[in-house]
Amino acid sequence: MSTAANAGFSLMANLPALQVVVPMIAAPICTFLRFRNGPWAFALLVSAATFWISVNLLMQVLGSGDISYEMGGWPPPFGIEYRVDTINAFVLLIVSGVSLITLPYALRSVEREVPRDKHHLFYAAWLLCLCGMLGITITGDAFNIFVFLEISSLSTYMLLASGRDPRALTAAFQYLVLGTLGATFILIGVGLLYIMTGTLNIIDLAERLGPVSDTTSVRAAAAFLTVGIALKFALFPAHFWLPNGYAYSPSAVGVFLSATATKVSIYVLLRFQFTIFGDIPAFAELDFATLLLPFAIMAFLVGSTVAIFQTDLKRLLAWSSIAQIGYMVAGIGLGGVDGLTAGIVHLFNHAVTKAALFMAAGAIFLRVGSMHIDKLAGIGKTMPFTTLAFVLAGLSLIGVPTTVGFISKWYLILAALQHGVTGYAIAALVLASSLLAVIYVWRIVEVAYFREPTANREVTEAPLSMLLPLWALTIGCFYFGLETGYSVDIARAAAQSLLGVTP
Amino acid sequence: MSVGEWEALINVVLLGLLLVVTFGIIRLRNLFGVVMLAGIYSLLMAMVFTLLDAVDVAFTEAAVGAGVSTILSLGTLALIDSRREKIPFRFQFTPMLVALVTGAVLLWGMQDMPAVGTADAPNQVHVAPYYIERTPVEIDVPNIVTAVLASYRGFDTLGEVTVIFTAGIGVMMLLSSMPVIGARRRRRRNGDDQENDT
Amino acid sequence: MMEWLGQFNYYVFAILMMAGIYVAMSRGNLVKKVVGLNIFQASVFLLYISSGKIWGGTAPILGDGLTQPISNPLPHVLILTAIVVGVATTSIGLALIVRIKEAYGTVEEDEIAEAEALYEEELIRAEEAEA
Amino acid sequence: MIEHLVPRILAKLLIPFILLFGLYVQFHGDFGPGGGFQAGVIFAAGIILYALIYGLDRARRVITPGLVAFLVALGLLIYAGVGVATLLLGAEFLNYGALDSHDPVHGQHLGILIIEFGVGTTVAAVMITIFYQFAGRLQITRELESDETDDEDGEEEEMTGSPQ
Repeated sequence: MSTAANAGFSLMANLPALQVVVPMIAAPICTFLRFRNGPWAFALLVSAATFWISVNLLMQVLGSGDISYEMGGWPPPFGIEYRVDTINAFVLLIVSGVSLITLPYALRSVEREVPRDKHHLFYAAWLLCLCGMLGITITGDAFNIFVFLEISSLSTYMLLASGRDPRALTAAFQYLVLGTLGATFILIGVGLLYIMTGTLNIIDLAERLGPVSDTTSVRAAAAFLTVGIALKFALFPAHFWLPNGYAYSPSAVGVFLSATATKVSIYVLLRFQFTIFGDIPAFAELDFATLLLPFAIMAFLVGSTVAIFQTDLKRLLAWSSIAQIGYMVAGIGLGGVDGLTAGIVHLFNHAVTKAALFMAAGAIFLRVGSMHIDKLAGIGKTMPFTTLAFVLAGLSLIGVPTTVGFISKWYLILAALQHGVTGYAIAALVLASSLLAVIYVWRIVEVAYFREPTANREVTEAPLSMLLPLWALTIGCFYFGLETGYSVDIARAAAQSLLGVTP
Repeated sequence: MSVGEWEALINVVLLGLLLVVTFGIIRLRNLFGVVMLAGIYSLLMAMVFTLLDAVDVAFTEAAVGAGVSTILSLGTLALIDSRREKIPFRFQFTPMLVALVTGAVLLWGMQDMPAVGTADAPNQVHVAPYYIERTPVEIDVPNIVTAVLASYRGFDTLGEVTVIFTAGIGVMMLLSSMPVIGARRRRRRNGDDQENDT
Repeated sequence: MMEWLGQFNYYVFAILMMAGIYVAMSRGNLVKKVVGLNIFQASVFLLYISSGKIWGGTAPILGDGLTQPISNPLPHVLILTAIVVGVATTSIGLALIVRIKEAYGTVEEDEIAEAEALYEEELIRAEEAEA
Repeated sequence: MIEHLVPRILAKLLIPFILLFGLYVQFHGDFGPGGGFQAGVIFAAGIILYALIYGLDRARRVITPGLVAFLVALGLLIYAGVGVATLLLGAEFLNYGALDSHDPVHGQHLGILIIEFGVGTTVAAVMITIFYQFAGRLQITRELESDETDDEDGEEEEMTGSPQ
């Protein structure tokens, strides 16, 4: 035990703990705030603080290497260790950034879609969800992942069911069943690893797995972990709750979850796949992410195809999300520095793109009151700024050059082309899926711009509190598509550190 | 027989009972009975845990599984006014396949696992001895589980409290507003009538 | 000494786990699904706790004159947390069931699907009437 | 509310002991099995028993939902607050050793005592909240349903033992 240091309080040295603890403490305080917009303002403030912390953490990591923080002052593997390296600092930044940019937007959406007397609970759940996702990302302890996974899952069920549409209740329940199955699978996997090694610390696990790596138990553990995580991030065929969940929950929830929840689960997959099982020769030729590849391909083909036939705008976007999850997993499954870079950079790019699209959809929902595509006729004239942002973000979804979507697909196809004939086939399928995206985005463009508005309803432009975050993200789609220095370089550094390749 | 052998024997008997109860839960359609059996399942589980030296866990499982969960389930049954499953037990292919594949992977994975109860299993020789040896020196409480729970892995426990807090505000959020009882149910009833008319 | 027992606890865990998965996935009644999830989660507790046991050992509470080996306390701590997580999930799940029942008048999966389809038709009809 | 004499008297006798046992488990967790979580559940069980026997309304008058909601948050804040205190004292988050600058072992004792109290508070309050929500919902639903049957077709009230 490190003796009680008398060095005094140091903010910078305690950033890893504060990253998670700040939203955790904020959530109960948030339940006390009953006055108008108080919970919202408080959540925004806390979110800004967490974002500031994650920016500083990333700079510390890029400046001076990995950070290890001992919770309670107990050295690992006896205590819980927080460990920040390039990749999770990057994911922390995405999660806290999305929360910060979505909250200003959430104000009007929540006012309209969540009963007034539940706002303090809604924002408490938001902060808990944020806390859970940050905790999953930052921790260096396998069991601690499970605990924070459950914090984020439970608050996700709450957020999904917080609106007025009863269809969200069924979706939340379906996700509860699947999510619990997934989390318990992860628990089994961690348990098997613990039985074989006696430790829970991820670094220690990786070292101690060496002698027992060629056992069936460790392989079974890897299988349980992979399947459990795949259930959590709604990989095809475990996706069926997602369309209704994102479509019928309050708009802000759809924005927040679509941009963060799946990303964090995919990060967990990377962490287990590469940090724990990465050094094991038995896993080198056939890892479990490769086995996910067929499901990933099915996900983006089925997702894009079904999206074409949707009549509800938010459901269309949700189905497209299912396809995008497929791209990310495909990148990881293809492996190699390029494949991983594609997967990781798509975490970021899809967060920006899909958040913008869901924001636009939510803004339209606020004004029109419906998400049925026929009701959106002429929306390009009545809500010009929102619709334009939607179309521009839609271009990024398709993967048009100069957008972030192009960057992701470029690296994905580069990675696929390294795999011979099957690689060419996968590249062709990615292109085909992108063409499908053209169709469903075009459907919206056609309705929005080439049909006359229905005369009997007054539709005005979305409020400024929605337009500003929406346009910030839309510009982000292009800025990060041209200036790839931040996203791609960090993703590549993360991929290299995961694979243990020196740049 | 030695103490260890007695323990192992009682262990087998209790686990056998556990299997019988589980089979009952699968087959029974009376939901009230299912909830009661689930309570018994938890109690048996608690007995197994006592036998396996996990007294704290047994205490909690008895209080939570047999107590809290049962009360909540009974409350739910009263609220949803449903006593019996509509569909009788029947074989379903996909769930059975998933269950069998999962079970097969697990059984395959168990081949290389150390046998239950051996003192030289990996998890008995790494990390755990540290807690047993150092607790008297560093924390000085007799109950090692408390020492690990509250201090060595205190952050997990903070997470656990956060989970239970989330559940509390979740239930508050879901159930605190006035219910819209009957409105849609009545509509459904009307819908059924229309079907009958045609 | 206890070779005949071997991994009996783990086999029971596997069977309970399969039963839990099957109930959670196959049954249409939502309450039964939640009970299935409970069985599934509790089976994992058995895996952890069994792995910490030493036959002939004693509970990890220190006292004077202790001669037996002490069973591993770490799985106990982990499972305490997992039990809490389990009951938290159960309570949220049951609260959702109550709300679903109020919204659709049933807790059977296929009937909910019918009611949901009916609800969607109604929405469309209402919007058409408005237009 | 239950009108029978036997359960009412038994409950009256039992509830103080249940609450006392809850406190015992809370503060004896260092020495034997038990701790904040189990204590919270037992304590809540005492209150729930009271509500079942003497009626929800009476229980809610004794322990108001507002108070319970406050305690739900308070317990978590106590636990996390200990961590913040250790941070401010210059140690890591939840390093209880820092709570006593001379004797870290005593600091550990103190820290464990406080956080177990926080755990107990939140768990008891959450259990009571969940029970209140379910039971309160049942009360409202039955009132609404009896209204509905009254004005629809005058069916006989199917719920027996509904709260008066």
